Amino acid sequence: MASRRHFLIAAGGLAGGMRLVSASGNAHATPDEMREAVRKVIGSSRVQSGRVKLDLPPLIDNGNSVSLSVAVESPMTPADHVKAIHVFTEKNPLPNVVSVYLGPRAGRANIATRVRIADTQTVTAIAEMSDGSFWSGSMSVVVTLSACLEDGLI
Amino acid sequence: MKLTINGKTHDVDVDPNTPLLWAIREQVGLTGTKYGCGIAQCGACTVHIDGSPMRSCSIPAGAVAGRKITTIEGLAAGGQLTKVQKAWIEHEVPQCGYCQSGMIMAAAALLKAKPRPTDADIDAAMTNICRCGTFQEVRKAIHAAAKA
Amino acid sequence: MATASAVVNVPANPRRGEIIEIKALVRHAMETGFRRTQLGAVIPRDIIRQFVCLYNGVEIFRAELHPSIAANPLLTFTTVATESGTIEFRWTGDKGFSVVESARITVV
Amino acid sequence: MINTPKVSRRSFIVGSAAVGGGLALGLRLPPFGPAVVRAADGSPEINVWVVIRPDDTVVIRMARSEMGQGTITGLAQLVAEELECNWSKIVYEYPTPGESVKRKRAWGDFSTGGSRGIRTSHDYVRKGGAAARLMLVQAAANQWNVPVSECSTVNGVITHGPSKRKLSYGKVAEAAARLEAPKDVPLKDPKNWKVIGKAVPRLDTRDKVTGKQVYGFDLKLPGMLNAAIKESPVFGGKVKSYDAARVASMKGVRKVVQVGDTAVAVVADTWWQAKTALDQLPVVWDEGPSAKVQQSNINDMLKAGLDADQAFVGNQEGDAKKALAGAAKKVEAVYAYPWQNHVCMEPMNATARYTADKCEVWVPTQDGEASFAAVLAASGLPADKCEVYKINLGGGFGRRGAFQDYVTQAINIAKQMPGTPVKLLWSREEDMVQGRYHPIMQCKLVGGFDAANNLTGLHMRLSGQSILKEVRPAIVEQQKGRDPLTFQGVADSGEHSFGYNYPNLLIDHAMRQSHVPPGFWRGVNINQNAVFIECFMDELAEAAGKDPVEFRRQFMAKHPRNLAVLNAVADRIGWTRPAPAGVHRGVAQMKAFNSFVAAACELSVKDGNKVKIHRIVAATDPGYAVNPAQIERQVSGSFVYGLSALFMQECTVKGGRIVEENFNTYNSMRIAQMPKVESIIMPTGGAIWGGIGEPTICVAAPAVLNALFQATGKRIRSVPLKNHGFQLV
Repeated sequence: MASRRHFLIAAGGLAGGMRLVSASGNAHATPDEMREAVRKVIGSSRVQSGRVKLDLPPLIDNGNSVSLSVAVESPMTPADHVKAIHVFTEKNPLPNVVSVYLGPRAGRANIATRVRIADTQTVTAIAEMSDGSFWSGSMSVVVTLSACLEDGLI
Repeated sequence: MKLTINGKTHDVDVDPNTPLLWAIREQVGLTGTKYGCGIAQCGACTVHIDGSPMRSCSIPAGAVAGRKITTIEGLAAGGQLTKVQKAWIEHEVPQCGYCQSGMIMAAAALLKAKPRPTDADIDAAMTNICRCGTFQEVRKAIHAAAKA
Repeated sequence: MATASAVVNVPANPRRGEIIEIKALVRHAMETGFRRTQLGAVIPRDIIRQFVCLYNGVEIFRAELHPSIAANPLLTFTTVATESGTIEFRWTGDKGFSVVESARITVV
Repeated sequence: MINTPKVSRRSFIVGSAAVGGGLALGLRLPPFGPAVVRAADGSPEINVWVVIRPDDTVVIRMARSEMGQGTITGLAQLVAEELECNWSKIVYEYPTPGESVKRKRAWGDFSTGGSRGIRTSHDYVRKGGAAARLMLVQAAANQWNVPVSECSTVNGVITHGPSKRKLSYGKVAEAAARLEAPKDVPLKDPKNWKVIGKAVPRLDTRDKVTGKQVYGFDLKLPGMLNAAIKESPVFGGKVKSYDAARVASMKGVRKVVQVGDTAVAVVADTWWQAKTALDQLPVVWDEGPSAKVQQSNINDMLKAGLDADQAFVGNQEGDAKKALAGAAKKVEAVYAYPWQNHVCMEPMNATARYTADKCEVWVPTQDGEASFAAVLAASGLPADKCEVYKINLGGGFGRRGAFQDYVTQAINIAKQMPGTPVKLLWSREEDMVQGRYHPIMQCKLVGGFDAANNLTGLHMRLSGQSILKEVRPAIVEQQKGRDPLTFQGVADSGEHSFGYNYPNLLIDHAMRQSHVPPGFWRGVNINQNAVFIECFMDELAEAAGKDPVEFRRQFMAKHPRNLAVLNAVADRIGWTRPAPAGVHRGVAQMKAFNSFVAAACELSVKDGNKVKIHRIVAATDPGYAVNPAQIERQVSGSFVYGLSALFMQECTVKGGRIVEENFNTYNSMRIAQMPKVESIIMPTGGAIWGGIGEPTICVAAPAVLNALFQATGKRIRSVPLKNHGFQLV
């Protein structure tokens, strides 16, 4: 299977505000629910790729408890800071994972938690800045099957 | 304690109750002889003691000090493969290979005792467990080695 | 109703202005609402919905949790040590779940 | 011939040559850097699958694991076929999972389970060989300044036809490695294959007959210590306390450590010292509620499931319940299949070295990526600080893929001794009681006949353990609680689809879980399903007064490949001719892992209980037969695995723990019991490639059970046969 790394890019003209494009240039259908969940957060704004570093293990054996961290480049000053960070998944039962709200008192826009990862997929973090802009970072993760599973089961 | 393995005498500092298998593997450092069960059932640890096939996991090292011990590494004298080993390669016997040292040691001893073994001789002498299931090729290879 | 225990980690004596890392963990199964019994019945959702951290009464961090958060939710975040006092942690969730924990902080 | 290279096939690896293409993709590439990726010895990598040394040695990379099944030889054949290299110059190597992650999974899936080593990678590894060949030819053509269309390749030598000039692959490898990969890589028509389909010798035999092959058990690292471990014998139990002081002064003992919540390990200079101390270490367990569970509780729970109202439907045609209600005659039977352990000859093991900056693990694994994932999780280090080195396995059979418990344990121990490599070896006893067992299952089958003795309906109710519910619950949740894998071999579609059509059919599953962890055991759920349905087919045939083979054929019109393998074994065994005096026959067939398999056997019974199997005929249609000699070995070996299970093997629970701890209570077949196995390999091509390692296991037991009925008049409906007094002789 080819790498399934996807890159979030700005999608100016699209009503939904964003789409996912794979590294090979092929459009990859964004699951509708994730698109809708993202739209609820960003409204009609556009999301720009960058400033957000999302980190998870690239390979996951047990998806019950997976370390996830997000670091957003921001001076975290009253004038210029991260207001919120939202994490989404494509293929978990629900697209929303966690939303955190912070401000200049955080000093740094670094958060970490432990999440469930149901399947091989792309995880996306979107940061909402104090100037109203949205930035995102993504990471593709592979849940190893490594078993006598049938193709197409998941 | 002194162990004579493959024609070489080794001084080993080991409790005499240590199974020969573990003295061979961990003191002498020859790992071709395998651990499979520790209770003399599977035969993966088979070595020759004074020419007879024995399950080294269940023999205290202290009991064989001074006896002539041969392991799979000592079978091919001077790097020349034995008839059994050649037959094993020719018939592509091993699958995972883990039990094969013991299997080959048992076969070598059988062929020494009975140069032209019958199927019944093979059945009686070869009591090693192989989970991959190489028995059909083991039998062919033993017959081939007998004819070689 | 639920008996739960929380574990929080706050540096006790940070310097004023230092950015400190806070860890907050609470014991909770985070039942997703998507699992089934072996008979096929849905196991009802029972998760922590919200976590709030207050520094001397002022909210400094808030999180909305969803079923994709692993059992025994752990959140790590930062704040600037501004003054001595109390940092309070509140978890609320389904079925009236509510746990409060606090830690002293002495800024030097 | 060669396409104009456009976009680099490896923009993430190469430097200067590909910068333009890489940037166009939005990938960040170093502006400077080596244009050629090199293997550790400096030889150029033509592509991720092929490295060619100056001496013409061809190194073929393998992501899948060799555990005896011969997959590396088969995979090498696939690459070599397209590469047109010299077979005698081939060696293989395993890329590491860490390297693969760095290179964006350049080698794809590492998983070696589900009989998929070859069948799910044949396309891209052949393309790897073909692309490498095109690049080598291009490099030679460039050197000669001739068109590639005038060049040909045979046995690793490129010849320019008009001038008769020759260059070996090793001479042009450097230049070839600097070329960009062709975009479209045509593959040979199977009818032109020269290496695929041939019984070429295995690549890994010699070291296995001299004792030189290093297994995980044999690994030696400088400064390495050895660990023996004991996990709570009751699954789910925890360590309450242990008295390390009692063994601390024993010879060689370095440290006694707790491993997670559930296990204790002793680390010593040698493993024997560690094990000796561990045996004497007092450990108090908090065994938890499962300590009360007895085998009879489990059996009763499954039995109740046979008549439960609710069950997950796996396969349905018409209305079986209605058909059965209106049947003139009904046949009913209850079957049972036990927990079984894989018992790889080499017990579980892993070696780990941990520092705050690096975690490395050496492990025999069926899935390097799963091992790597376990290292990431257990070490807490990022991927670029972790590595896994794969070692060939002393058997896998499904135990060493989805489950990486021993890797997690080894890291846990190593973390408590930073910098020291620790080799963790399980004793056979630990291996037996900490298994991931073949799921336990009961099955009630009811068949209905009309007044004219035609089968009108069949209900097959499974009751027992789901593997996926425990191992991959996300799949079960997506299926609204159902485990689709439970229906392997009797499913309505897919690679394990059912080989019969009945007027009315219902196959359903009452899921009944236990604290005993289930796992993927070579063949997985086809094993019990084949026993259930294929033995019951014989029961139905008897009730219908028909020959078992003839009876089956009525329902196989839509399954020509199932029918073909069934007919093949029936013909070869001489089904329509009388058997020798005292000899009785049985058959079974199934589709599994996209292959079609059937078996027929001949056996006799002495003294009422001594079963001698004289002959087995086994047919396999895997679509494509890459190495017939290795397929034959997998097929005959399958009968050792399958018949050991049928006659001898059962894991039982007492006080929550597994009773059987070694080969003295959990036996395995010996050579004296081995029947003569004749393989019929009958590949029929097509778009889908089938598996080899697992499918045949499942037909072993039902073929023998059906023959046993013919011999004794007894329907044996539970495994193993030792519980019924039968011995394999």
